[in-house]
Order: sequence, then C-alpha cells, then structure tokens
Amino acid sequence: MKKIETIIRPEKFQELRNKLSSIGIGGLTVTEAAGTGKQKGQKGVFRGTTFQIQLLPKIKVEMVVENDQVDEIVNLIIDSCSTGKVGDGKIFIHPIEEVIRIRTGEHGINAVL
Amino acid sequence: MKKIETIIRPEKFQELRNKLSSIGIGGLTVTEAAGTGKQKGQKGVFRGTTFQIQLLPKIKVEMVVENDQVDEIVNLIIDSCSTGKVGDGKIFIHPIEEVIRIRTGEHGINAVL
Amino acid sequence: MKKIETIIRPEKFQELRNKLSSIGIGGLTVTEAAGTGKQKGQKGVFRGTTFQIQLLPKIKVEMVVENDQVDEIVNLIIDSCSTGKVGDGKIFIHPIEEVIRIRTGEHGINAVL
Amino acid sequence: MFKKSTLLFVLFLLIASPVYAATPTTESLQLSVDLVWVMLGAFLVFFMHAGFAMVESGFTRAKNSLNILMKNFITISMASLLFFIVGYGLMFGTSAGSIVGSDGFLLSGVEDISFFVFQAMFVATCATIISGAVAERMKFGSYVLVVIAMTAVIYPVVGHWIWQGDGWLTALGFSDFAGSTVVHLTGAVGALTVVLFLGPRVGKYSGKKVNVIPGHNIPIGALGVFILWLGWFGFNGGSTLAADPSLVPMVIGTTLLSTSAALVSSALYTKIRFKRVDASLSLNGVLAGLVGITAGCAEISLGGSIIVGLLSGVFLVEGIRFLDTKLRIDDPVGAITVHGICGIWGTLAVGLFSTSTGLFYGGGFSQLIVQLIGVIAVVAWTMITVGVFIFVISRFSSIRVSEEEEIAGLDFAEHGSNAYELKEVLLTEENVPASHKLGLADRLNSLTVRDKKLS
Amino acid sequence: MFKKSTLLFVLFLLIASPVYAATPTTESLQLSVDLVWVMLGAFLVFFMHAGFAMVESGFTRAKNSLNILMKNFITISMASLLFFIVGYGLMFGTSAGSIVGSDGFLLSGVEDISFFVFQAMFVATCATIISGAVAERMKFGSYVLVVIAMTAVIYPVVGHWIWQGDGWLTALGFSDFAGSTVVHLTGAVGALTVVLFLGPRVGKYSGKKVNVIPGHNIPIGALGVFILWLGWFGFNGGSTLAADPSLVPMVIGTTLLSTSAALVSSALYTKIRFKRVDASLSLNGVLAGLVGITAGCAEISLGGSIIVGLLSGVFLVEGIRFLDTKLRIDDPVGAITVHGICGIWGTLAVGLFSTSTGLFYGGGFSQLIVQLIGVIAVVAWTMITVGVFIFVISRFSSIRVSEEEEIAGLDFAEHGSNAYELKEVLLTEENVPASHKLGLADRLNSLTVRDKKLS
Amino acid sequence: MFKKSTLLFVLFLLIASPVYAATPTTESLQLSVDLVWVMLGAFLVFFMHAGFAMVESGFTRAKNSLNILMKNFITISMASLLFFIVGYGLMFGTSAGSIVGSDGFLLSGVEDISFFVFQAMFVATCATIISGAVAERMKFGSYVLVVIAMTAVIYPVVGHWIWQGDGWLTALGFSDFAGSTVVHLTGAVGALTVVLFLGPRVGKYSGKKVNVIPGHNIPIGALGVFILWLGWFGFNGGSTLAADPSLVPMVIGTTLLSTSAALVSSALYTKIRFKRVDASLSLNGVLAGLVGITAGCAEISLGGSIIVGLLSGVFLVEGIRFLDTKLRIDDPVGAITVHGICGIWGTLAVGLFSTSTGLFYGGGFSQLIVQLIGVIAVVAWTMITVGVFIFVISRFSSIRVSEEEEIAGLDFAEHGSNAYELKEVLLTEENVPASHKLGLADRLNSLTVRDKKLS
Ligand SMILES: Nc1ncnc2c1ncn2[C@@H]1O[C@H](COP(=O)(O)OP(=O)(O)O)[C@@H](O)[C@H]1O
Ligand SMILES: Nc1ncnc2c1ncn2[C@@H]1O[C@H](COP(=O)(O)OP(=O)(O)O)[C@@H](O)[C@H]1O
Ligand SMILES: Nc1ncnc2c1ncn2[C@@H]1O[C@H](COP(=O)(O)OP(=O)(O)O)[C@@H](O)[C@H]1O
Repeated sequence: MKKIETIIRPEKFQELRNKLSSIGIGGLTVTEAAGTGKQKGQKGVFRGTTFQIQLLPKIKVEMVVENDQVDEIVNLIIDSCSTGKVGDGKIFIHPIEEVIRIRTGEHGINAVL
Repeated sequence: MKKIETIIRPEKFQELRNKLSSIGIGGLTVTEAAGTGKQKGQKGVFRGTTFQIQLLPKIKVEMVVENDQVDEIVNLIIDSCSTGKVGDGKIFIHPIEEVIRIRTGEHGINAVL
Repeated sequence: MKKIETIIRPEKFQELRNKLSSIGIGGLTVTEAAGTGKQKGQKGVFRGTTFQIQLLPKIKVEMVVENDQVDEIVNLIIDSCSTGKVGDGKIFIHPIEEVIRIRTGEHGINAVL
Repeated sequence: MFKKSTLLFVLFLLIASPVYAATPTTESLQLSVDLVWVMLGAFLVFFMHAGFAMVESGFTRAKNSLNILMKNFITISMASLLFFIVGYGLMFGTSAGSIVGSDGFLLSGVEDISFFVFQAMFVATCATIISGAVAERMKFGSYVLVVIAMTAVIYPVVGHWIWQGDGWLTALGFSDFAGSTVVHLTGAVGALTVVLFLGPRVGKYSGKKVNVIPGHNIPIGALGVFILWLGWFGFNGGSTLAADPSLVPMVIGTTLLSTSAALVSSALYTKIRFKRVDASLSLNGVLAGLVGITAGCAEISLGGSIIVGLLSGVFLVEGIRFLDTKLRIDDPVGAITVHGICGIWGTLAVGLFSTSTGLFYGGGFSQLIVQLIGVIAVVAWTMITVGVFIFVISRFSSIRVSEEEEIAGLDFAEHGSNAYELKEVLLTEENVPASHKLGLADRLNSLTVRDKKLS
Repeated sequence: MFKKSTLLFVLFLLIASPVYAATPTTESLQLSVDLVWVMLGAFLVFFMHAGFAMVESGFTRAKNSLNILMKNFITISMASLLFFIVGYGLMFGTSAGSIVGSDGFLLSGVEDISFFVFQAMFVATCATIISGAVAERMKFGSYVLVVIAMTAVIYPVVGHWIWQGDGWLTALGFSDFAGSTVVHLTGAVGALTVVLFLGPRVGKYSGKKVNVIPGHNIPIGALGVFILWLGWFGFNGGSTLAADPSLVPMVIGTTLLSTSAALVSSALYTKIRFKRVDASLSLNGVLAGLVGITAGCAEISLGGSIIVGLLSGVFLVEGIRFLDTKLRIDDPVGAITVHGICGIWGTLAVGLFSTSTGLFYGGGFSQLIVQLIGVIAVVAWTMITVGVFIFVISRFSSIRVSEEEEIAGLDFAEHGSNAYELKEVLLTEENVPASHKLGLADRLNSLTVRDKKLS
Repeated sequence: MFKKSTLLFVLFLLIASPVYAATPTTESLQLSVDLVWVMLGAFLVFFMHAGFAMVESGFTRAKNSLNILMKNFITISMASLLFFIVGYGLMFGTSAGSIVGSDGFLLSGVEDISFFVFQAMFVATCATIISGAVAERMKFGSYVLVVIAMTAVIYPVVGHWIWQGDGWLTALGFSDFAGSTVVHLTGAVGALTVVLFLGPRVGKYSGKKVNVIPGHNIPIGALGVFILWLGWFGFNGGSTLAADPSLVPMVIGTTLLSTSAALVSSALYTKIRFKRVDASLSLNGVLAGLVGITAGCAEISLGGSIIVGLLSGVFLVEGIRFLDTKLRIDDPVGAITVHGICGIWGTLAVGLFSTSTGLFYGGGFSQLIVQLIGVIAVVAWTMITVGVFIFVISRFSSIRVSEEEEIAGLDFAEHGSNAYELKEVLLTEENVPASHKLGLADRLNSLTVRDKKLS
C-alpha cells in the first residue's frame, strides 16, 4: 500500500473530492497547511504600513490506497488541481507498511476499502 | 523505527493518551484533521435552508517508536479508540529512517526515549 | 528523495526559514501541531480553580529534498532550532518514493526544485 | 480653506448667544423638557447605527467585516453632512408645489437646530439599510455614490411629501408616524433596486441549488438587534417631538409589545416550519416587529400592536424565504424583507388598526386606500430614481468588485487588512517567541483542577 | 383574528387623544419631566437585557451561544407580553388580602402606561437571571415554561408584597428600593431551584475533581457588564419614578460608588486568594456591587455604599467558590451568587446602613429583622412555587437536553447552525476559490514593513 | 470596619430627606429638567468606558484582552472612589491661590451631588486614555499606581485651573468647553510620558523596520467607536449642565458634524495616501473629530465644526504615522495622537473658529495665544508630575512585565487564563465527546441545500 499525500490549493479540494468519489475513492483525511515555494505572496496595508504575506494557505490531503491505484489517482489529482499557475502544489508518494481499521482490527487493504 | 500515525475520534484522545502514558509512551504529536469515509454526516438548517455536513472532525496522532513496540501500541489504540461504530478511524505504520532530537543532536531511538 | 519532517518550537520557524532560504531550500509545508514529551506544561487559574496545561504548541515543517541534502539540512535545523531547553523537538527522516509537481506533471527531484 | 469664509459668515448668524432666562417660565421649561426628550431620542437613533453595523457585519462573512463597518460609518457621516448642506432644505424647506422643499439649505434661516439634529439621525438610517443588502460585493466607491443620492435627494423628497406638513401625501391624509414608509420602505426599495443591478454573491445560487452562506458572528449580530430595539424607542418615541405624558408611554408600549410579539411569532413559526427555532430569522423577526409598528405606534392600541407584531414575524420568515429561494434575490442580512415587506405591512396596518381611522375600528377603507397610495408612490419614486442613478453610474464603471476581490474578501482587497487576528501572527522576523491562543494545543488540554489547596 | 375584536375594543378605550395642553402648567410640566426620567430609566433597564445576553453568552461555550441568546430574547418578549396580559394586574392591581393583585389585567382601567412600561422592563430581568444559571443544558421549551411561570405569577406576587403599597411586607416596613429582593433574589432562587433539578453540565464534576469550563468570549462578557452597569443607573435611578433633584443624584452616586468598590475588592481579593487578578470573577464583582446596593441605593450614604460594595465583592468571590466547589452547584455564569447571595446581602444591608433606620445609624435591629423576614418569605415562596412547577413539568418530559445534544452543543441541536463561522467555509461545490482568514498561513506570515516609500 | 463609623457619620449629614415639593414651582422644575439632562449626560459619559474598553481591546492582540479590559474596569472604579475621596475637593474646592481646591474632600459640605456624579464620570476618561497607549506591556500594578496619581491629583489640578471658576487659566480667559485640554490632552500627555519610560512592545521596531502588530478584533473596536461617539454627545452636551434649548442643539450639532467630517477626511486621506481606505485609521479619525470639537463645541458654528473635523481627520493620520515611523513611539491604539495632537488642535481651534473671540471671526490673536498658554501649561504640568511619579515608582520595581510574560500574553501571565476559547477545549479527562466548532471539518463542508422539500 501507498500513502498519497498531496498539497493543493484550498479551492480545488471539492473538485478533487468529487472526482475521487466518482472512481470509488471515498476515504481520505485532510489537514490545513501553509506553504511556500515558487509562488509569490501578497501585499497588505495596516495603519499605513505595508506588509508582505509570504506563506500561502494550502490543503493537505492524505489517502492510503492500493499500489495499483496510485497512477490513476495521481493523474486524477493533476487533472483536478492543476491550474497551470505557480502554486498548484505537489504529490508525495510514501510507502506504508501496514494499515489497521480501529473499529474492526482488520489489517491491510481491507482496512481502507 | 516506525511512525505510528493514527486517525481517531477527537473525544478518544485523552483516553488514548492516558493509556499510552501507562505503558511508558510519553512523546507524541497531535494535529487537527477532517476526514471522510464510510461515516455519515449531519444535517443543519440556516435561515430555513437545509445543508449537509460531510467531513467530520478527527484527530491525527503521530508517535515514533521502536519496531518492537508497534504491536503493543496498535492493540492499545484499538482498545482505547474503538467504539464499534463507523468512523473510529485508522492506524498507518510508516517506516522511519532516522530520528534526531534537536536539543542534543542524539540520533536513533535515543532521540525519542 | 527524503522527506524531512521536523517538530519545532513555533517561535523558531522564522529563523529556520531564513536559514533554509540562504542555502537554497525554498519549498516547504507547515502545519500547526500540539505535542507532549519531556517538556513540562503550565498552570492556569480560572474563577479560582487551578488547571494544568499539558500539550504545548508546536510547528511541524515538512520538506522533500534530495538524499544528499539531508545531512546539511538536519544540521541547519539543529543549529536554528536548538535552545538547549527541553521541548526543542525532533527531526524525522522519511523515505519518499515519488514526487510530482501538479502544475507540470514533472516527476522526481525536478518536481521540488 | 479661505474660500469657506463666506460659508462661515453665513453660519455665524446661526449662533445666538445663550438665552436661558434667569427666571424660567412654563414656556421655557416646556421647551427644555421637550428638548431633553428629543435629544434622548436623537442619541438613541444615532446609536441604531452601531446596531446596524453589528447586525450587518455579524450576518455576513468575516472577510467582509471591515468593509461593511466602513460602509456604516461613511453612511452616518455623509448623511449628516449632506442633510446639513442640502437635505434638510429639500425636506423641510418651504414647499414647492407640495413636492419638495426650496429653502433652508445649510440651515440658513432655520431656528430649531434640535429638530435638525433629530432628523439628521434618521436620514442615515434610510441609507444604511442598503449597505446590508448589497454587502459582500458592492464597490465601496459606488456605495458612497448611492448614499449621496439617497440622503441628499431621494429620501428628503419622500420626507417632504409625508412629514413636512404641506406635502401632497400629507394632504391626502397619509399617516406614517415614525417612518415605516418614509425611512424603512424608502431604504428597502433603494436596496432592492441596487441589488437587482448587482446580482447575487458568488456561490450563492448554483443551478437549482440555493447555497447557505452563514454569517460569521451571530452573537455580535444579536447585540446589534438589541441595540436597534433600544434605539427604536428613541426612533418612535422621539418622533412625538414632545415629552407628552398622554402620548409617549403609548408609543413606547406599542413598540415594546409589537416587537415582543414578532420575536415570539417568528421563533415559533420557524420551529413549526423548519423544525428548529432559527436564531438568525428570529433576530430578523425582532426588526420586523419594530418596522411593522413604526407607522402606527401612536395610533394603534397595545392589543393591536401585539397583532401587528405577530403578523410581522410571520411575514418576515415567509418574505425572506420567498426572496431567497423563489425570486433568488440575494440579500445577506434580510434587509429588503425587514424594511420593505414589513415597512409596507406597517404602513397598511395603520389603515386597519388605527384606533381613530382604521378599518377594524369602524373607520372604513379610506385610510387603508390612502396608505396604499402612499406606498405605491414611494416605491415608484424610489425605484425609478435609484434605478436611473445606478444605471448611469454603472455606465462609467462596474458597481461590483471583481470576482477575484469578492472571493478574497473585500477587506483585504479594499482596505488592505483583515478584521480579525484571533490567533496571533505566529512568527515575526525577529525570532520572537509568540504564544498562540486558540491553537490546537490549547484545545487539547483538559482544564481540570490539579491543585486542591486553592479550592 | 376576529376573536380578538373584543380585546381590541377594550384597548381602544386606553387611547386617549393627546391632552398636551396649549399652555403648560407646572403640574403638566412636572408630569413631563418625570415622564422623561422614567422613560430614560425604562430604556436603560431594557438595555440591560443586551448586557445579560452578552455576559451569559460570553461566559459559556461557543457551541451554546445561539441558544443562550435566543433564551434572552424570548425572555424579554414573553415577559413583556405576559406582564401586559396578567402580571401587571397580579402585581399592581387592587390588593386581595395584601397577597396578590386582583384587577388591571390587560391594563384595563390602568392609566399610567409609563409606569407599566417601566415595570415591564423589570420583569424580564428577574426571569433572565435563570437563563444564565441553567445555560448549556436546559431544553429551550422547558426554559420557556419556567419564564412563563416566573413572569406571569411568581415574580408579580413578590412584587405585590413589596412594591404595590398594600402588600404584607410593605406593611411590616420591609424596604427594597429598587429590587435586591424583588427582582434579584427572586430570580436567583428560581435559578437555584431549577439548577437543583437540572444538575451540573456534563464534565463539570468528575469524582473529586472540579473541572474548568472556560467561557468562550470574555471580552463580549465584559461589554455586557458595562452595559449592565449602565442599565443599572436606570434600574436604580428610574425607581425614584420622579426627576427629584434631592434623591436621584444620591441614588446614582451610591450605585456608582458601591459598584466601583465591589470591582476593586473582588479584583484585589482574587489577587490575594488566587495570586491572580481573576478577570471573570472581577466582572462578576461589578454585578455583585450593583445587586448589593439595589435595595438601599436611596437610603444609604455614599460612604456606606462603598462599604456595601467592598463586602459585595468579597462575598461574591467566596460565594462562587462555595457553590462551585463545596455545594457542587454548577452555575456557569455565577448568577446564583451574584443575584442571590448579594441580593440577600443588599437587602440586609438596608437594615445595617440605612441612614434612617439602620443599625449602624442608631436604628436598632428592627429594620434588620424585617429585612430578614422578607428574605425568608421570598426565598420560601419562590423555591416552593418553582420547585412544584419544575417537578410537575419534569413529569411530562425531561427538562434537560440529551447528553448527546449537550455535547454537540445546543446551537446545532436546537437551532440547526452555529454561532460563529470565523474561518470561512473552505470549499463550496462550485470550485470557487475561497480565502481563509485566520488560517495557519495568515499567522505564519510576519507583518513587516517592506515598502519604505509609503511611510 | 468600626473605624469607618466616623466616616459614616460625616456622610450621614449628606443625606437630606427628599424635598420634592408638593407643588412644583418653575424653579424646582428647572432643577429637575436640568437634572435629567445632566444625568443623561453622565450615563453617556459612563458608557464611554465601554467604548474605550472595546477600542483598546479590539485594536490590540487577543492574548492581552483580559488585561486591557481589567485595566479599563479598574480605572473607572478607582477614579470614582478617589474623586469622591480627594479629587473633587482638589478640583472644585475653594481655590487656594487659583492653583488647587482646598475643601470638599469626601464631598463634605458639597450639595450638588449631581454635579459630582457627572464630573466623576469624566475623571476616569482622562486616565483610561493611558491604558490604551501602554497596552500589551505595562504591569497591572504599576498601571494602577498611575491611575491613582492621575485621578487623585494630576487631573483635578488641571481641572481646577480651567473649570473651577477661580483657576488661573480661567482668569486668563482660557476656553475649553468640554475638555479637549482638561480631559484629553492631560490624558494623552500622561500616556506619552509613561510610554517614553516604557518603550515599545517587543517586536514592534527592529533595526530600521517598523513591524505591523494588527489588532485582533476590529469589529468590536468599531462598536467601541460607535459607543464613544454616542457617549460624546453626553460628554459635550452634558457639559452645558442645563437643558438649554439655545445651547444644547448647537453643541450636539457641532459634535455630529465635526465627527462626520473627520471620518470622511480620514477615510479619504488614507485612500489617497496609502491607496486603501484604512479602516482602523478611519475609526481613529472619528475619535479625532470628537476630540477636536470638544473644546469649541459651544462656540464654533456648524460650518466651522465641519472644517475643524476635516482637519482633525488629516492631522490624525499624519500624527499616527509620525509617532509610529518617525518618533518610533509605540502607541498601539493611537491614543496619543487622538487625544494629544487633536486635543491641542481642538483647543487652538477655539482661538481660530470661536464665533465670539476667534481669529477668523475678527477676534484677533488674543484668544489663540491664551489657548496656547493653556496647552503649554497643561503639557508641562502633566509631563513633569507624571514623569517624576513614574521615575520614582520605577526605582522600586520595573513598570513593565518581563519579556517572557509579554510574549506569552499578559492575560495568562497576570490573570491566569485567556480571553477567548472560540474553539472548544477538545478533550477532557472524562473521555467526553466534545464537538469542535470552527474546526477544520466545519470549514471543509460545503453548505448546500440538499433537501428541497423544506424550501
Ligand atoms: N520541497 C517541498 N517540500 C514540501 N512541500 C513543498 C515543497 N515544495 C513546494 N511545496 C509545497 O507546494 C506548494 C506549491 O509549491 P510552489 O513551488 O509555490 O508551486 P508549484 O508547485 O506550482 O511549482 C508550496 O506552497 C508548498 O506547500
Ligand atoms: N483510505 C484512507 N486514507 C486516509 N484516511 C482514511 C482512509 N479511509 C478512512 N480514513 C480516515 O479514517 C476516518 C474514519 O473512516 P470511516 O471509513 O468513516 O470509518 P471506519 O474507519 O470506522 O470504517 C475517516 O474520517 C478518515 O479521516
Ligand atoms: N516519540 C515521539 N513521536 C512523535 N513526536 C514526538 C515524540 N517525542 C516527542 N515528540 C514531539 O517533540 C516535542 C518535543 O519533545 P520533548 O520530549 O518535550 O523535548 P525534547 O525533544 O527537547 O527532548 C513534543 O512536544 C512532541 O511534539
């Protein structure tokens, strides 16, 4: 099994989620993140003083899937979350040694299906 | 070493933490997450319009431990966090290549003991 | 490639970030965390009742880098984030199997440079 | 600055030296006690602007809070200045053909400054209704132009028709004691017209779906409602213009009971209709009860006021649903229903419940018909003037912020910063350790007594 | 609707045509100036409800905010309506056996509407005290029933005993100028009784431990305290019912100084007792000082009021500790101590500090004993009636929400939505980019001048 | 306690039995109506403290909210008590050499308690200005000492010079109707002096950089500004001390128009200067307009007040920039500029715009020069006394919290808990499931109509 961890633009999450559902991927965990990379920040003004915003809001989505689903999902992420503008984010593929469903104690791929 | 990453119901965290303490596991890191899977959401009403709540609040707990502690901890998590109702969450076991304690520069298992 | 995941004191993040920039590491993702370990909590009083604060705010920084950058970055983290006082945090090194840049579909190290 | 010297000179005349007589007479005392009453009313009406600001910001999203607050502040400020310069004259100046006032600009020749002060507080109320309805998408600059049009011309003309004494609606016998029509309906029609040009917020309607965009801080909105209710005692009560023991308590009594009834009926009605006591609709219900009794507060009985209020609460809930889901008019705070539908209801209620002329008290249909004529006239006038005005200014530039700015929030786009920093900015470049309240760690800690010695 | 026509007819009689004489007389002027004063008082007392709403919501958890706000709104609304229909008659109608009033229902035959308005504002105060004590766990519907019982019957009877003029406590010489007992103690005993039936919030006490459940927004609670303090000037000051220059300033002065003293003493006392200036207890201290001086504000000297206040602040802190940790009575906002313990203290303080009858001014023990009798009578009456009432309604259904609803928060369970959306709903189905203020990224950014040109 | 009996005895004499005559006379009525007016003014000025508390807490960081709120509460409380004990005597007692009052301590021999009440509300205003400027870093205890010095001695002496009638500045013809100098400038100079000793907040200035430390809740700050504006009608209006129909409406009119003009000018000026309508500076602009007209509100024409206000708004923006970026004086809420710079401007404006003595009305330079002398005298007196006082107390212990406490927030350090718990404490030891509003999940959910049946 693999964990697909992807950092995306917050506004793309719903589209991604819908597309994942449509190919049968329903389980996922989301966290709020802030990121920096090539993308430029914004400028604000408070009481006449200009300030710079450098870290940008991102959403991190994690899903643990079977090895042979990885490619399909990666393509689907690129498909849903790419805007072509700097800041679209990354996908990281991690090895996972074991998965357990707490409710049942099931192991392996059954735990996430 | 392994990283045990577990997604649990928020209300179970304190029980888990107490049980972990009792077997000598004191170090852990927690993040707030939102998850979806088999568990059903809730319905709300605002100004007469019904809306659906799909992602549910979860807590992600991560702890890096020695290989031979993994099974005990997995059982302990199942023990503390299982309610038998859909939505109890998952445990993911990750390989970890190295751990360093920032304060001392210690490596390996000493860094987390 | 490796993922360097480090749990640090929140107040050290900016220093770390600046030092990382200076050695050319610009891409990273940050999440808010809460941790417990050897570090002692604080005591509060509300309406005359004392209470204990046990989990302490931490920042988790993740960056995916080339294998040969790991040591340099680990040292740099120790350098920037160590105060010598309990609670400085940890560094975890994870294996990463693949990285993809969503915007371009690039794979491997090109995806994060 | 020096060009203002002429103006200063004119105004100089206005300042009479204090003539508070050494020996008070009953006439001078009458003036004094009425003054205190009217000033109290004026202060309370002023404070309503704080109420509007809180309701409007609480019922909309956090990212547009600064914007809506600034709109409220600019409204009361511009309205006061313009009413001084031109509005008061158009409204209360010598009538030109029962249509509009023709003198008293810059208050020249006006002696009763206390009346000006009281009326100035009203003007902004009318305009501020619009700010709620156009919230979260209208450009600040365009909004200011609408405020100018409303407070300098459109509202004063309506006021002249109804309150100056020689207006054509007054001549017909139209009755609107404290302004269900003059203030609230005028404001609501203005709001509706602008909203029709503006369209709904991004994401509000999608295909057949009506999306929920919840307000960000209902408690502060509830405080606003309390402030408005308080202020309304001055709005209705002060409109007596005299501390008249035979009139004032009735006005306050009807205002209190109508509003209480409206809260109860809207809360109950949402419970029946949606299986929940809907908090934000009930809060709107309070305002509905207030608007509903405004026209008739001095001539409806206490019992009658309860009925007016009960119905206001129900009309409110149905009105908001109708606008939102059937007409798909996006009014974030419910201003058009509160001030428009209930403004009409309140005006017509005089024709039904007035103890002197109302249908239910044997007065026949004549008052009701006059009330209807007044409503139609004011709706027509306001819709046409505001419509033409908006049409013209929208030729020059869009009255709406760009979609990008709307999504980012008007606060950052138009004002450069955010309304809230409830969690602390974590990190400065100075490597200064910073605490972060509201953070995850805070919430993970269990707050339990450890030290039994203290307790 | 048409069945109401009889009612309307009755009320019709109430509307007298304005009799504001062309030539004012000193008598008519006296009426006018007293009217203005009493109306000002009424408005301020009304505004206290905003204060209660803010204190109660700020001192409890965010997930129950809508619920507590709705409870406050329904309280003032129901109380006004019921006081009009039945309460006023029971309280101020012709005395039947010095126990209860027997006419004046629907205000029939009542001439002084201004007095009704002023008193109507008080009723709700008494009931709203309960909402704070039962916060975060009592069913909305059950709470409404308690409000009905309190405002329609229980409070009016107490009021009759003490304020109608022919009541048995008045006959004994019981003195409670503005209501330490009538309003505050009655409310607090009602609250205590309901809380005893209700039990503590889930998680408040566990084994020997007393857990801390912190309020979610102390600043809005502090605003509420300021509003209450302001309103109290009307509560105590308006109770003179006349703009009497020899009485009013003393009343305002004692109210100001007692409260100031109570804030200082509670702040200082928490500092000594807990090593911290406890903010929320000090805010309660302000209310303690207000309740403490309410009975005696017109007959205690300025110096005496300071002593009353200083002690109120200390009693408050010890009282809250005692109820919370020894009796384990869970009163989220401290209402029982503020209004009950300090209500008793304020009532007894008249027997000690009254400059005309007090012990310390040579008046002996008689006033003190009468005060004590009054306290006991009111406690007994309220506890028994509320107890029986709650006992009866709890036979039909639980007065408490389910544990599941309590944990999820009453807002979502009873009202279907939440009070706050401080961070924006991140994602709509429309793939609309949405900003998120308050997010992590915002907080990680250092806000530093980059562009020196602007400064 | 028993030692207080002497005090009580003294105060006993103060209580006259009510002398509200059976037959009102025009004189007694005059007293009554003036009483109502002055009390209304006093209540409004009291309420300003709620406004200050909200502005100061909203414009600073969440972690210091309890602290600033407690500072506001302790200020009004200590100020009232001290003014009663000593301040009133020093201010309004029989003049000793036109410098300071010498009797009337504990109000002994004072008959007009209503005047005491009104003045007592003013005292705290002066001191509370300081709390904003020293926010987020000054020790609570040290702040209390400064409040004692300001309200017991420093302010009363200034007040004696200008308002007692026999003061040396009064003799010179110095004119400050409602306190631009007496209250605002005195407070601001006190604030500046303390801030110079205290230094900037950690992280505010670093090398050449000026860092932004945004306020945590601008909407509550905006509510505070509305409350202050409302209160100011009582501040300026009540200062007439009589319900004088020839004076009061002008005072209220100038206050309204000046402030409106200042809001417009500061909003517009920030738009031009920084390309954004800066919300927090515009809110400060409102206060600037209020302070600016305070001295001259009774003798400047309506037109003149607009000019005074327009300039106040501009001076405010430039003043804040100048202090912040050039002088590097860290004043989190802009208090020194609002009350100091605009206080001076308002005082001098009398010399320019007074319709009886002003330069622009042909009065020559004499009034302007007297105004300038008064400003210089008050600045010197306040700076020296506060400076010496702070110097002395800082010898005993630091007046500033430790850097560690400052970073952790004064709330936790000095008061033991936090102001907000907007997200619920997640987990108790009782394994109680707890909902968490505002959490990530809430925000990730799209709020969309699912159930079309309801709509
Ligand atoms: N090396 C990295 N390790 C971890 N996260 C990264 C890394 N590089 C980029 N990111 C994350 O991806 C986001 C987008 O990266 P960015 O370089 O701005 O745009 P793009 O991916 O389109 O080239 C960043 O905000 C950050 O959260
Ligand atoms: N494939 C997955 N990858 C990552 N997280 C998952 C996955 N499946 C479920 N989760 C997480 O586990 C939580 C519980 O899963 P759910 O299917 O609802 O219940 P259960 O685990 O009891 O079967 C989800 O809310 C989500 O956070
Ligand atoms: N075994 C572990 N697994 C995951 N995170 C840990 C572990 N041990 C410690 N941490 C994280 O590191 C932080 C610091 O650890 P602590 O033991 O308090 O201090 P130090 O690292 O200086 O010895 C903790 O707050 C927690 O977030």
